[in-house]
Amino acid sequence: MSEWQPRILAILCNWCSYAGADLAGVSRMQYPPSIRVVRVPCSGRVDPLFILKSLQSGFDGVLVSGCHPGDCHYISGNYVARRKFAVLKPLLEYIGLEPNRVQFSWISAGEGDRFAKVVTKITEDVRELGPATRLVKKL
Amino acid sequence: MKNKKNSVLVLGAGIAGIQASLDLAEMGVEVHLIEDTPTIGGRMPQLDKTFPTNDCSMCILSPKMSECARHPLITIHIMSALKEISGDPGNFICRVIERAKYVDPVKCVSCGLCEAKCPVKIDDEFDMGLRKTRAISRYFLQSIPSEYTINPRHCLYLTKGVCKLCEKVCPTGAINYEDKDKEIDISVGAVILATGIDPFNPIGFGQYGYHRYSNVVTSLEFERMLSASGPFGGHIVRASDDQPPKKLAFIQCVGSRDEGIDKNYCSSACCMFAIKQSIIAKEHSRDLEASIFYMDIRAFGKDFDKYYDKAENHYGVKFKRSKIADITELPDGCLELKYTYENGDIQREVFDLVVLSTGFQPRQGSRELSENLDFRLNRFGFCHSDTFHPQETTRKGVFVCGAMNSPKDIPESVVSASGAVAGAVKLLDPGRHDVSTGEKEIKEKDVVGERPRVGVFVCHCGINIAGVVDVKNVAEMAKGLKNVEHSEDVMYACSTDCLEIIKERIEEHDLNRVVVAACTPRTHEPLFRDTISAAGLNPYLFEMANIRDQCSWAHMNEPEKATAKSRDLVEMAVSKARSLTPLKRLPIAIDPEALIIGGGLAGMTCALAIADAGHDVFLVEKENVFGGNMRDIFFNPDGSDPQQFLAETIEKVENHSGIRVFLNSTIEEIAGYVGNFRTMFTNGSGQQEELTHGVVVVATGGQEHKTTEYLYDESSRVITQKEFEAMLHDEKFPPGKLREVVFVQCVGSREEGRMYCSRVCCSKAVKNARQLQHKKAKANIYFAYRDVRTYGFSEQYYSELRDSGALFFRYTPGNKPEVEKIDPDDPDSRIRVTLFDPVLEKDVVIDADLLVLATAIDPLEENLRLAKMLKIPLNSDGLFLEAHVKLRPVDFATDGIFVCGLAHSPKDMGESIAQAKAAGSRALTFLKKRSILAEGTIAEVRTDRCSGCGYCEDVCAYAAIEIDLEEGVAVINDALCKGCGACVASCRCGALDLRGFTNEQLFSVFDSLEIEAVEGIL
Amino acid sequence: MNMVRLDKQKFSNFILELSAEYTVFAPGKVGGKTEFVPIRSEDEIDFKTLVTDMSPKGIFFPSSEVLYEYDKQGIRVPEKEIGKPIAVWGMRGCDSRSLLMLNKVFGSAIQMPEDEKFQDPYWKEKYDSSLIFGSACNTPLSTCFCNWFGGGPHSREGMDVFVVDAGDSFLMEPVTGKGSNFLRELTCFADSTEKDEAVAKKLASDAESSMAAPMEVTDLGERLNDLFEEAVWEEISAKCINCGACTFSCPTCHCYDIQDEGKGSRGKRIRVWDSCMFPIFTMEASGHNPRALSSQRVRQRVMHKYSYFPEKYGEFLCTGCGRCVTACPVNLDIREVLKTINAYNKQGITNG
Amino acid sequence: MNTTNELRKNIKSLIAEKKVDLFLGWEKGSLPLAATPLFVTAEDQADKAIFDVTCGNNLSIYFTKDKKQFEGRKVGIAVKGCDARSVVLNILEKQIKRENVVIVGLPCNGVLDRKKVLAKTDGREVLELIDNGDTVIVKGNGFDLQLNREEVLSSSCLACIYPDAQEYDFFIGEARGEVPNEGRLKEIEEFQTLSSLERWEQTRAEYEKCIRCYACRNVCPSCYCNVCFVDQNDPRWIGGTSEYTDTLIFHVIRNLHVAGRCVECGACQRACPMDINLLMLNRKVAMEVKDRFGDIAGLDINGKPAMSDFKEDEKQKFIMG
Repeated sequence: MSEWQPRILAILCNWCSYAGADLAGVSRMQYPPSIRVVRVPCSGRVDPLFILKSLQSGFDGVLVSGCHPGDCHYISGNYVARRKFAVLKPLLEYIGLEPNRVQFSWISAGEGDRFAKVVTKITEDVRELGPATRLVKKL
Repeated sequence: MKNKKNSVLVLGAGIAGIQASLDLAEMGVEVHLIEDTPTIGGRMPQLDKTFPTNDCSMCILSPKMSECARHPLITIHIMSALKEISGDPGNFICRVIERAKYVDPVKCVSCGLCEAKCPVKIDDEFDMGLRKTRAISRYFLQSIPSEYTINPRHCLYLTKGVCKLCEKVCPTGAINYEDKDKEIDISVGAVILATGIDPFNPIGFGQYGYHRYSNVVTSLEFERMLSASGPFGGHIVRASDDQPPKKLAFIQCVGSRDEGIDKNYCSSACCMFAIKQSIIAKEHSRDLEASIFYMDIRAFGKDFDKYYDKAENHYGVKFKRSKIADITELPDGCLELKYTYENGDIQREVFDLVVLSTGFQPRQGSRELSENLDFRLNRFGFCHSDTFHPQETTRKGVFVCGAMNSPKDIPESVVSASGAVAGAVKLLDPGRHDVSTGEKEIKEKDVVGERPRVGVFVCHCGINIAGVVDVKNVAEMAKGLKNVEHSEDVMYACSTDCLEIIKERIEEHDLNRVVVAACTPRTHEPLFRDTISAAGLNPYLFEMANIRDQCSWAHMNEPEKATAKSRDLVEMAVSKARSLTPLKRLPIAIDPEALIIGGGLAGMTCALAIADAGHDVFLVEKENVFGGNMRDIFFNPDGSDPQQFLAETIEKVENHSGIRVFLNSTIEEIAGYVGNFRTMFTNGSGQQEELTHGVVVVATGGQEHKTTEYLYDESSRVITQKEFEAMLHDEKFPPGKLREVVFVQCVGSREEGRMYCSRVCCSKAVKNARQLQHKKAKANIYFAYRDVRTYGFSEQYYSELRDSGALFFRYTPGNKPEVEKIDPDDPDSRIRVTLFDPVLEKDVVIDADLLVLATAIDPLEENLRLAKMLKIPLNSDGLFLEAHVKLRPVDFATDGIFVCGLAHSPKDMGESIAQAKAAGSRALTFLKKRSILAEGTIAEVRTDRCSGCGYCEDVCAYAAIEIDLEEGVAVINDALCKGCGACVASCRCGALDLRGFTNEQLFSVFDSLEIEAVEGIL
Repeated sequence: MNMVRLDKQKFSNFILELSAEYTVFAPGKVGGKTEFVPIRSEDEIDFKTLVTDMSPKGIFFPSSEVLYEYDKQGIRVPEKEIGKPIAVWGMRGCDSRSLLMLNKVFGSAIQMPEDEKFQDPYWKEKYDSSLIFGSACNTPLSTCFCNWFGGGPHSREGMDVFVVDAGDSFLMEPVTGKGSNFLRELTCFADSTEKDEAVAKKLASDAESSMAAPMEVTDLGERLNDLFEEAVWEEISAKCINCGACTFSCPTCHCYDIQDEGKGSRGKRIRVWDSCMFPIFTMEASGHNPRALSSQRVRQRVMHKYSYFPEKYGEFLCTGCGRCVTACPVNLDIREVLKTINAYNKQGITNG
Repeated sequence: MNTTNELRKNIKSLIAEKKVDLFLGWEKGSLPLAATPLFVTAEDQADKAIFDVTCGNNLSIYFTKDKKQFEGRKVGIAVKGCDARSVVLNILEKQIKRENVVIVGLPCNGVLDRKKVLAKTDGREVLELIDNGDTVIVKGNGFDLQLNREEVLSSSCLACIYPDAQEYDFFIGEARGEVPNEGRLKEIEEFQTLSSLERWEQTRAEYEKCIRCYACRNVCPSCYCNVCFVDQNDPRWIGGTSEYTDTLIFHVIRNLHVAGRCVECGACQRACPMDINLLMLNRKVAMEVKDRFGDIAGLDINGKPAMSDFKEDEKQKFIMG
């Protein structure tokens, strides 16, 4: 039996992080097959509820990634997003969700390697935590 | 001119020909695209990746190929040749020979049964002979058109009158052995030539042993070896023993920079090509070792030096400046290279595979073509054109683009293609048209209220996906998903035949949603959307799952997990697809005027291109004169006079009825969006003026870097190249004799803070050094350089300079020339320059009368202000960042804004002119339309839910939302909305939603996967 | 069967015996609040609280109840978590009466012909087999107004066994056959004495007399119908913030919403409490809302309790427990509302 | 009492001088522990107005509850410190215009938490309350208790820094100034020292109590969406059950929706029928908003609400490196 493979939802902005994921793929960078990518136009589109919903739905972790500050294709969408995440992240930890289940990153279209690294890191982090239980809704 | 024809013939369907055709067609011009081979695409489909972004070549090209094939104004003539042009510019008759194809393209369904049965095996030209194909075949899998053709030179029936197997197996009776060559006459207003180049053929050439040694290959062969769709499925193996090579050698300048074979020019792209191949090879196998044997690394393009640096320092590619003396084959097939370093050291090293970086040479038959069509070739056999008219041949009305007139990489080819269009369109009269002109109106099926009926197509992408992911399993799984009516696996989802299959399935199964699991929607979504649109579905009823970039390529060694992930991604895509709704794109009217910011060479050229096509131009220049940096350029290597050309250009601009010029003017604010810009600027008399216009061209230029190095501030004898050129022109030399003149290159370039090559300095220094020799015959020239980057035809001037006795000293950033004043107190003191000579391996001291610094080209500081105003990006160097470095080199991601000249990156006059014309053409693709369609994915308000709190208004970067204070609800400007969704996520009330990425759609994705499965794949 | 006496020392035995056959609910503390919770022993019971914060309706009509689950195999009603029937200890007269009212809705639709009567299986399953131990109120609260609607502190309606706390003992009187059957089988009881009965009577009359005089409600329904279009509702509802605290704490409010929760090919259908105070309660698919205004919703609640329900079922849908009075965050007191209606009505008639 | 009298005078003159058409204040209600909102439209009604420890209602809620009611009317409102901040937010969020509202600021000594009083009386019914300033006396059948004010104040008040209205047209009574309330975050800080699992278990236990009556939301002056996200069903944002993940997600999202907007008035907690310690989340969010963006909800009438704003150089350590 091979190692447990967490399933992590990755919400990626179309212009930077999704392109970074494409580049990682095109560059044949190998990273753990843990993430399930959802493409959104901009990290600014990410409602904190998306993250909670995904955790409730059973994903073991959630990664949200957008353009680096200053790089946003939509100028400031990532800044708007950052404020939301800046409140959400400590709040989730506060209520007792494991800190590493939900992570945020900035990955540019040119950073295929960074994408691979970020995915590897969050996968390791989540693997260490084990399968998600706390916010998972039993159906 | 009467009877202007609104059509153009484009000869050659490589990337340049395709780009020219698309630009023309977008302007409403009818295009005949003539191609010699059985497919459009040219060289690009043969490439695996493109530098410096490693984009997959086929991936970025295929949407353009499809667009070309689908465009109603473009007629493609494959296997055809242009025999003769008669008539006058604006009214040509072109005689075209269409060779017999022996397969009726209307009947052929590209099923491939004929190829499977054909007994004649021949070398596959597309795969550089590394694979066999048949006498009846398709040129390559994604060929457009996709129909098969018979090669009459090899077909048994056509040569010997026996066989006819293909006719027997053809299910549609498409084979027609009686097919004949046809001659047709096409009347057009202009002709654009884009026949491209041939790679240098090194058979029997020099000491490299190509074709004698089985493990010596050309770079194009190696490219096919790297390609996942290539003969070895992307596994690099040696021909001799099918073993993966561990050690690779790339030998540069094979067939370039070689006076001995009359190829004293640089092919401009091979250095980057080799660097790319070494990087990709290392990505295939990290422990592979790659060495590049070179004279100079010519990484002179935008972001190229960073790529070079990455290859050397990140990937560990070894760069060996040396000369290859000899190659010998060892019994195990390995190759021993004997090479000499510049200091004379001789080395021997064994490699498993040697790649010859073959240069470009004129296409076979160029001379015949030039005679038939009556245009001149240059001394190397390329089509002749001059610096100031880079896209004009010697025959009026016949233009040239791509590498046909000089070696070029892809973006330069694209630029030149658009530039050629600017010339051609002057001879036509397309007028303005509505966006739907020529497009067949397909009645859209009303799916509202219908139960979702999803069709799923899972792409093999050859072996790109299917080599790792169990594609059939994924397709089978999809059959079990809710609302999935049909699911199948397909070889190449984006190929024309598969697009047809998708359309058929939509019909057959009454599908109202389509999911394609293939590659990235970033490149392929438009293609599939158009396809389902052609089948009567709203294009937004489409969703992609990226199982290639995210599964097969990222998890190559874990096929089961890659398959499991692909299943999930497909399930998620189907979930989203289920709740997709048809979206409408609203028309946006386009103002027919253009604003050009910057009145240098690029700005003026662009202004003329647009104005000559019948559109009003506002040309705004911050200085009180036109000309920009060109006012400081006095010489051109070919002997023409830049100042005369500049004066003529300024005169044309100032007297053009379609150009309004504003000198001494500063842009204050630019509001609006494509087709509807509103610009406030302060005019020459200090008053505010407002202009409305449809497009913006950024041609703000660049500036010479202000250096503090090499005593520049302290000595009158240290000057910049610009100052030196003025000195040469004015002949105001420093007092006393001028014997020892030192040139230092890369001052400020290619180092921390400016990690780019300023591109023009080497050629400029060579040009000025030759001028100096001309004016001061006794002057000794010392040239301190890092790499001499006299690319293209400038190479001949470099070698002339070298031959004339100028001394060249290579330095490294760690060992820069040292300078001191001989008399420290005298500002006019001569300068003592100490150079390290790597050949002699010792210092050389020169007491210089003049030290000429090739200072870098800097972006303007005000770029940032303009970038913010226009909401367009800058790259890390502060240069404007185009939409795509390969295929959209003058566009911004934001519609209606274009860039040219030094604002984009350092370039010489000819290149600025080409790019300016290209920007003009691209602008005309908008201006020639009365209206375009807005995006469908924009935000919308449910006013019953809106409480009017105004957070959306605050977070919108485009001022696309306002609160109507009367009603207390948000109102969205559809044309301004860019669809980012920041407002949507900021709306507590759920009153906002983003079409195409609605809450409902995204929620269903988050909820789509079965929870048990979440326990993990064990 | 007559009244029996249970010494309080034996109460824990009683609970044990009761628990053997029933799942026992009784008032208990949850955080700082009291509500009916499943208990296993005497010490989990809160004997002090007279009116629990939450009414006991949730025992039989939970705030969220899965009606069925589905997957590719089909539809299933979930297994009941509690296998045993329900017994409730300590239910006040107002609450036990409320169950009778709810049973009219869920247990049978009385105006329908017998063969078309709808009976809610989820309610019936729990309620029909239940055993209710009522609890007499010896010291009614200032917010109690059960006496307005025919109830009283020692009312026995809706109980199977009526229980009086007589200090050191509980006096139990069977009300239904089910109640007497149960008492008969238990061993820990003593027969009650005349003295016991006298104590119970005294407690009852003291409790009754401690309550404020009831308001006249006989023609409340008619008066309300007359006032339907009057502006008085705007006055009444002005301070209502439509929070729904009244409906959620009310023992007789029984409106619910049906929600489906699905994921992939699986899911479940759930019944959850809803409130007529919420604007979305009556929101129609078209976007039209017949009760968009707060005043319309407040009116609906009052009309339903004191006009529509009596018209249909012959009694007010209010037991006067007073929970809504204490729960209301803006102190919108239903008694005041009814008094306003009364006053307004009289004025209206005399003037009209 | 002085404050009450002055308030009555003020209301009278505002009505008399037609400076307002309607004044929102408090009057004595039917229960001893809570005043009830008072809508004054005529001078003589002004004498009903009171201001004491029972005036817990944040009256600004009426601005958003039924906007139509206030159209074209000038409204006076009596506000405590927290209420004033709500009014400021209502103005910033375009719910009312500053020129249409007359704010009468009051210094607040805190308001009662009924549950705390009942805990003191051991559940016995309170029939009378006397506000003596530092102490309050509660009386019922057979008891008479003197309680320290702090023992029965709403926990929001115990953590309050701005008891006085900061934005007002008139200020009545003696301002208390900023109250340092050191240790106001003690409860949160202590909670934060627990392990992740301990925090989770406590949180879960707390939110398992929720019956989704939405009283917290409905009394919240910052919750004024026409249809709350939790009630929207096309699509349904979160499950409608009382299962704890559903309830917790509702509360977390609600807290994010009031991030930078919650004035910590405590109305939610006082309204909760299940006695959930709701403020533990609100105050944590307010704390983060203040630490990270330097913003305190409703304090600056010239500012921008925190979540509608951003700065380019904000702390972003939480982003993966």
